[in-house]
Amino acid sequence: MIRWNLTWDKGVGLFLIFAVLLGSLLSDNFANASNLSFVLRDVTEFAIIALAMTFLIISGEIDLSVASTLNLSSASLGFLYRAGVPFEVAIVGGLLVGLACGLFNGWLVTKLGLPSLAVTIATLALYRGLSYALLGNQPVNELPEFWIGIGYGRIPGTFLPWSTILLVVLAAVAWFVLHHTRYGRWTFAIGVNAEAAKFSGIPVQRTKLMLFAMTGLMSGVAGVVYTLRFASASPDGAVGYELSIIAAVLFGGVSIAGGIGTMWGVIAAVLSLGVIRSALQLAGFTANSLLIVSGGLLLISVIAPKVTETLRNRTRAESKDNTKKTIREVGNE
Amino acid sequence: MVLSSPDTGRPVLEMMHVAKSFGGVKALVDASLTLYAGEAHALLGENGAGKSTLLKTLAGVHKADAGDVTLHGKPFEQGSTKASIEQGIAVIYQEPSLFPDLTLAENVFIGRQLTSGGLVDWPAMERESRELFARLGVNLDPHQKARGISIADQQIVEIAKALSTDARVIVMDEPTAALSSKEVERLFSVVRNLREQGSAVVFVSHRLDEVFALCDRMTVMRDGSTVGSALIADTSEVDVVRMMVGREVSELFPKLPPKIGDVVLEVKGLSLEGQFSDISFEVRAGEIFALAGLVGSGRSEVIRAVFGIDRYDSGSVVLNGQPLPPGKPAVSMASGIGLVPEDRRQQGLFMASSIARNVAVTLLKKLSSWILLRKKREESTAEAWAETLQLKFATLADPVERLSGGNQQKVVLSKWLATEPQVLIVDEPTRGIDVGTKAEVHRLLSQKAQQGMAVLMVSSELPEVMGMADRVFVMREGMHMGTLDRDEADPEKIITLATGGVVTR
Amino acid sequence: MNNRLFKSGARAFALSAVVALGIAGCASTPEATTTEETSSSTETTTETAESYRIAIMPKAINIGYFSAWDEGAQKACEELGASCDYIGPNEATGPAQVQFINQVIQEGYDALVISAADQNAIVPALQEAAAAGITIVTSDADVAAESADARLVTVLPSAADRIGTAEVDWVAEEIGEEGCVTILSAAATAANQNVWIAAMGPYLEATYPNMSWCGGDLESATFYGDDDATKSVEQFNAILSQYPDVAGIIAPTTVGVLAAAQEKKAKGASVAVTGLGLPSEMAPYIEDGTIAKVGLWNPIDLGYVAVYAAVLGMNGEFDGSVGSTFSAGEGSYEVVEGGIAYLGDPFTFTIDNIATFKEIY
Amino acid sequence: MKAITNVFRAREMPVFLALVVVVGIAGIANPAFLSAAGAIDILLGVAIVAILAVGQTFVIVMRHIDLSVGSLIGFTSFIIGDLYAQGYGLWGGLAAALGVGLIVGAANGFLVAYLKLPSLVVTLGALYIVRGVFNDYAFGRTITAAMVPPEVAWIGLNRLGGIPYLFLIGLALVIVSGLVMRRVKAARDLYAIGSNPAAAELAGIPVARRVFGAFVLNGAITGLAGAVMLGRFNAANANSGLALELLVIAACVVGGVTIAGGSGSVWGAFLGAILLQAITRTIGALGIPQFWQQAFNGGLIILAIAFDKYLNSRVKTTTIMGSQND
Repeated sequence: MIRWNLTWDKGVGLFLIFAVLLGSLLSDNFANASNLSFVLRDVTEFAIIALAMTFLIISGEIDLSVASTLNLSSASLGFLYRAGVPFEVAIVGGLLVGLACGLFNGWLVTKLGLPSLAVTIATLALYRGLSYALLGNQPVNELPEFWIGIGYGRIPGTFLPWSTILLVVLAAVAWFVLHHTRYGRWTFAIGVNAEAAKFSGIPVQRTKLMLFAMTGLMSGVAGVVYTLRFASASPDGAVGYELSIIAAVLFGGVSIAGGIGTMWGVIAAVLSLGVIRSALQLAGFTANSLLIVSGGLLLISVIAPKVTETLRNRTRAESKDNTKKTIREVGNE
Repeated sequence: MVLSSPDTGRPVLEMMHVAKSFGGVKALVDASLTLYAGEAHALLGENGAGKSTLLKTLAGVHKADAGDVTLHGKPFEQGSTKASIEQGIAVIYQEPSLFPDLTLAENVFIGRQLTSGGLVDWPAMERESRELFARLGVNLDPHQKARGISIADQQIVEIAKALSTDARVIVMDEPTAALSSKEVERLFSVVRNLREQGSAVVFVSHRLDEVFALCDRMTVMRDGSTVGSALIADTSEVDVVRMMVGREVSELFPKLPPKIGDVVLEVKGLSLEGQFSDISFEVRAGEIFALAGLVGSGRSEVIRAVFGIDRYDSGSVVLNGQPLPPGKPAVSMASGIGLVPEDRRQQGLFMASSIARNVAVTLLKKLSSWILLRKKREESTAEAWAETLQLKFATLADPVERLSGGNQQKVVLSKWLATEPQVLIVDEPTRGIDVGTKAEVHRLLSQKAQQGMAVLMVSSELPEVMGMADRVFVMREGMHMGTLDRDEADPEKIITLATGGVVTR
Repeated sequence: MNNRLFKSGARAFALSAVVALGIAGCASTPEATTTEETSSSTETTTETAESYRIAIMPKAINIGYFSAWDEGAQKACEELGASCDYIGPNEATGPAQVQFINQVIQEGYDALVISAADQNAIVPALQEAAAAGITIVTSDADVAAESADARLVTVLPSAADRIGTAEVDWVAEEIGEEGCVTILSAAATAANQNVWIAAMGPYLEATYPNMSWCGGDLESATFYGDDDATKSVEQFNAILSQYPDVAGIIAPTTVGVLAAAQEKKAKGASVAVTGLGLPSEMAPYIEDGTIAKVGLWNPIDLGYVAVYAAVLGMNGEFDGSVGSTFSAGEGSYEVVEGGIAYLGDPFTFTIDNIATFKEIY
Repeated sequence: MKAITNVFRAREMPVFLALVVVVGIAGIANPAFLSAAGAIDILLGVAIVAILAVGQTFVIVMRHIDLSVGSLIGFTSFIIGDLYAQGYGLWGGLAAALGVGLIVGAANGFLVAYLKLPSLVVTLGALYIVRGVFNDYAFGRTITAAMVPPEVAWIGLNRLGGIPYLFLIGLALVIVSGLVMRRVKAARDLYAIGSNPAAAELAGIPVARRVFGAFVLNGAITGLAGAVMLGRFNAANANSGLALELLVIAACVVGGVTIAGGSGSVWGAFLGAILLQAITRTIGALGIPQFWQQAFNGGLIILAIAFDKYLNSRVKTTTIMGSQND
């Protein structure tokens, strides 16, 4: 299982390469700097949230409220700005709101012991509702030119959007924390067996609370990026993103049961989905076919490891050289 | 399927030369087991000897690769749990497999609910299970959900389940592992009853005293093969152990002379409503301090509270004169306490994770430079401990679920010993592990104590308590009943204290 | 099964063959492509119009109204010899549309005719498209007024106040100019609806002394069904339970008016329902008397005129400035303040004419 | 009588009480709410979610989940209208809807039961695929009232003794399913599977077959519920049923069908659906500003889940001191 998991991540990496090649073959408008910048810009919010969601799902929890949190953060930013708060301060306000949303989810899950799936379905409605309560039917536009330039523009002299710098930094931090610090280990341990983690001196509840808070904060960051990119804050933005983000994380090889996953698998998955969307779009496929492709990839991501595992077990059983005289109960001892 | 009359002349069940492999691993090579009606038959062997696989073949979980299995002289249909049940086999697993959300009545009849007119007949099921419980001498409410009932009661429900199927072959896989001695007695009388009614009972246990008290015949397995069968009356414990391990076992409780030092851990007036009240004791460096009592007397709850898994209502836990904050295992760990928990699979290990990760999980801070986790150091540490404890494994990257029970327990021990604790709390340290490993664990604990570590041990095995402990703290229903020194402790005194002087209810 | 998923499959394969033969194609930057194509399109003769590639982008491709809108657009394209592709997202949101605007830029279309799903969110993308030399005409739904310079011109059905006031007149007629009225709108952020509703408020108060907004003001009388059947029905019911004495409901959205009509029929409610509805969808309710009158402009014309504006703009025959005019088919349109060209008054559909119109759109 | 007390024992009672409280508050604040029309409002509104919640209950008690229902019901409601318009009649449409429901349910069930894949991932994939196929099939077309089979439209519009047929369909499904879940052996297996999957295997329960069957059943119910949805709205378009799955799951959760499996009943899910609908309506009736309504709704769902948790945590497990064993 674990050994295969690594292979699946490589599979996603290979798929990314495949998707790029496919795009280049299908359309001569695909493989160029300008399109790459479009793809990067398109996946930024998803990717930022997916980084945090990876931790959360590995720890065995889930957050369906991320899109609503993103939007509430954006709405708060807009609300504050419209109320006359300096834009920079409003950005901080938006981030704090995201953090607060995450903390509230975490509080409900860790302190009240409610299941995260149910809780975050409810806060999905709650945070969305608060966006409406804040902005009513008036989206906020006419944001400062400078900041919109950051949101939509590119780094001078390159094709890279400004937000890519942010994404790269956050992804590097997330990768490092997940795979090279004890906090990452804690996350995995909790996902494999939360009770054993508690008995091993890991602060399970506090870690989970932190992970929810981080997911909220990252949703807030994505909310700010979203606001700048679309030069507006409205109460009905980012609807339905939550399932796409979760799908991307799962496609990246993270197990919904917790305990398994890698950061670069998720990053490759998010990029793959962005690339394949662009490739198919440029090849003239309709938006509807993109849905089918997303769903199909998600299914393949769980079916393929299963099938390979079965095949491998079969070959292992058949191979004659593996007659090492280790006798042990494979069953339940 | 029901045998009309017990026929002791002809075997009920014959399993002949059964073999079974998983992937490339041979779990059963040449296993045979013959059962007669009306006997209690002990199936013995170390962990990994193949007992469970053999029993699971009988239960229909596995299908044998080779060999003959006949039931009442007819071929036995293998490979389906349903078919096994229908053929009159009932298996009571080591870990009771009840459905917590269902009522006890439905648990008894699960998969074979009584029906009238095609619909589930609840009153009938409740009535019949009430009768079964009465027959087993317990007062359980069939209406009650199974969630939260004690392990002993779960065991009884499993037996009721077996009785309700009119099973002629009843397999009990270590049924006593989690039972107090009183409950064991209750179980034994049930088994004797079953035997008299003509059922064949297969009894798996690591406690040889029980085997000799209860069983008529025995079969010993080693390395996937049957070593031999014999009448209990014709053998001795020493013979059995030799057959099981294939060698002489030196000493089961290699207690070293203790070097008792200063008080390390002080528990003062600890209380938790409904669990235990006013528990006070001191544990000294170099001492093995045992908490004895019946299962459910609150011992595990006390040590969970001491370590910080659960909070407590009042009292305090003091380590080296410093009070420990309640409910903070991380702080306890950092201050020098370790806890080897009762339930290895659920609490002790990350079954799907590698051996290395399991060993290192308590050391992550030590293995880090600032926040960077040094993976090389992690591996070398795990390797060193694996060597120290003579762990048997293929590679450190293997998930611990591939290890045998004894080796798994060694992993749990190493992860705590690696923290170099001043106080090591061990809860049922040798439950469900084989004789050989048991002795190793005892030797290890004894050594560590001699080197100055304080050991706080919870054990339901009286021989273990007697053999290891310097002092015995006896509990009953959450209360402290008395403390005995090593030289004044004997089984009778402990049991009297643990049962409050009244044995029967 | 139809083949829409892969509607350009053949083109894709052709392209891939081309690319396989000449890898150089891959490396060409969009700027290069765009320049190439704009240079060819600067010639203003009708023959070269054949080389115009125009993207027709609805709020979402799955909405029936836009199929009719596209029908008109395609008709104009045929007349003008342009090649038009109907592309867009499957959810009517700005961010989803941006992905397709990016595609338009990437593929170097000459023009984009778009119904803005979000008046703000698509503006930066439209500006980028304009910078890449793409002529942009918004139609049906415009971007925010302060971002009007992002497009050449917008083609809208009627002046906002005309649509708003007409709907108030319809409901007034039906309820005998007496009683309180509510609005069942689309999304709270729907720009068109918000403009129309803003026009309704003062007009009703000024024109019909015996009528009022339920709850006392426009805000408490406005409900949002998010252009979703379930939510619209829910909001319809919320109106009835909150204002049991409501006399009329104006639903200035095709989804909302349809849901309201069905729910009115299901409940046997007596409230008058009117608004903007597609005749093909509303016919059964008008025929059985549930609804007396709804109105709508012709979306076919809307798409048709927008494509004309785009092509004429590219030909240099029309610059979108205030006061300039252009003609499309038999009609002639003048650009008014704000860079807007209006189609004309909305049609109304009643029992007398519904049989004819339900066959058209 | 005993059956009825059983049905409302423990698990469903809090939901029922909450419903009474919510309706009571609304009734006091706005007497029109308690009128027949107010009640019918809720009943009519609740039918679709209630029916889907019943199907979802089969799945959730097994500790699984089916996210594909929103896409599926939208698709089948469209198909029924489309096939009717093309001259295949009501039964042709229903057969196709049932067929599509069975196929999707069987595909989900196969992957979950036999390949042992996580249901959340599988059905999330199915959600996208079905919606994509559906949207491509519909592609800008809408099903208008004229394309709805008259029988379906009639069911959506009419009522029996003042109670809408749609609600009666839902109620009938709940009564039958409630009986099945309580009294049919195969359905009891679903609880066992959700309560302790490993033990279910050992107890001889054909786990894979049951899991498969429950997904197929949910698919079939959802497929046929397309007719109910079509009757309700008398129209369908590519967005029909969008995001309905989360509402359905919320109804189950609020109704005490726990995500962890093993407990809950179709009655609970049904009451949960009614409660959610009543909450939505109450918020309107209380005159809470429009833009605050969704926030209140979300907040109340959290309260409902927390309340349920609180009540269940009061069911004490056996304690050591003074327990019957010592």
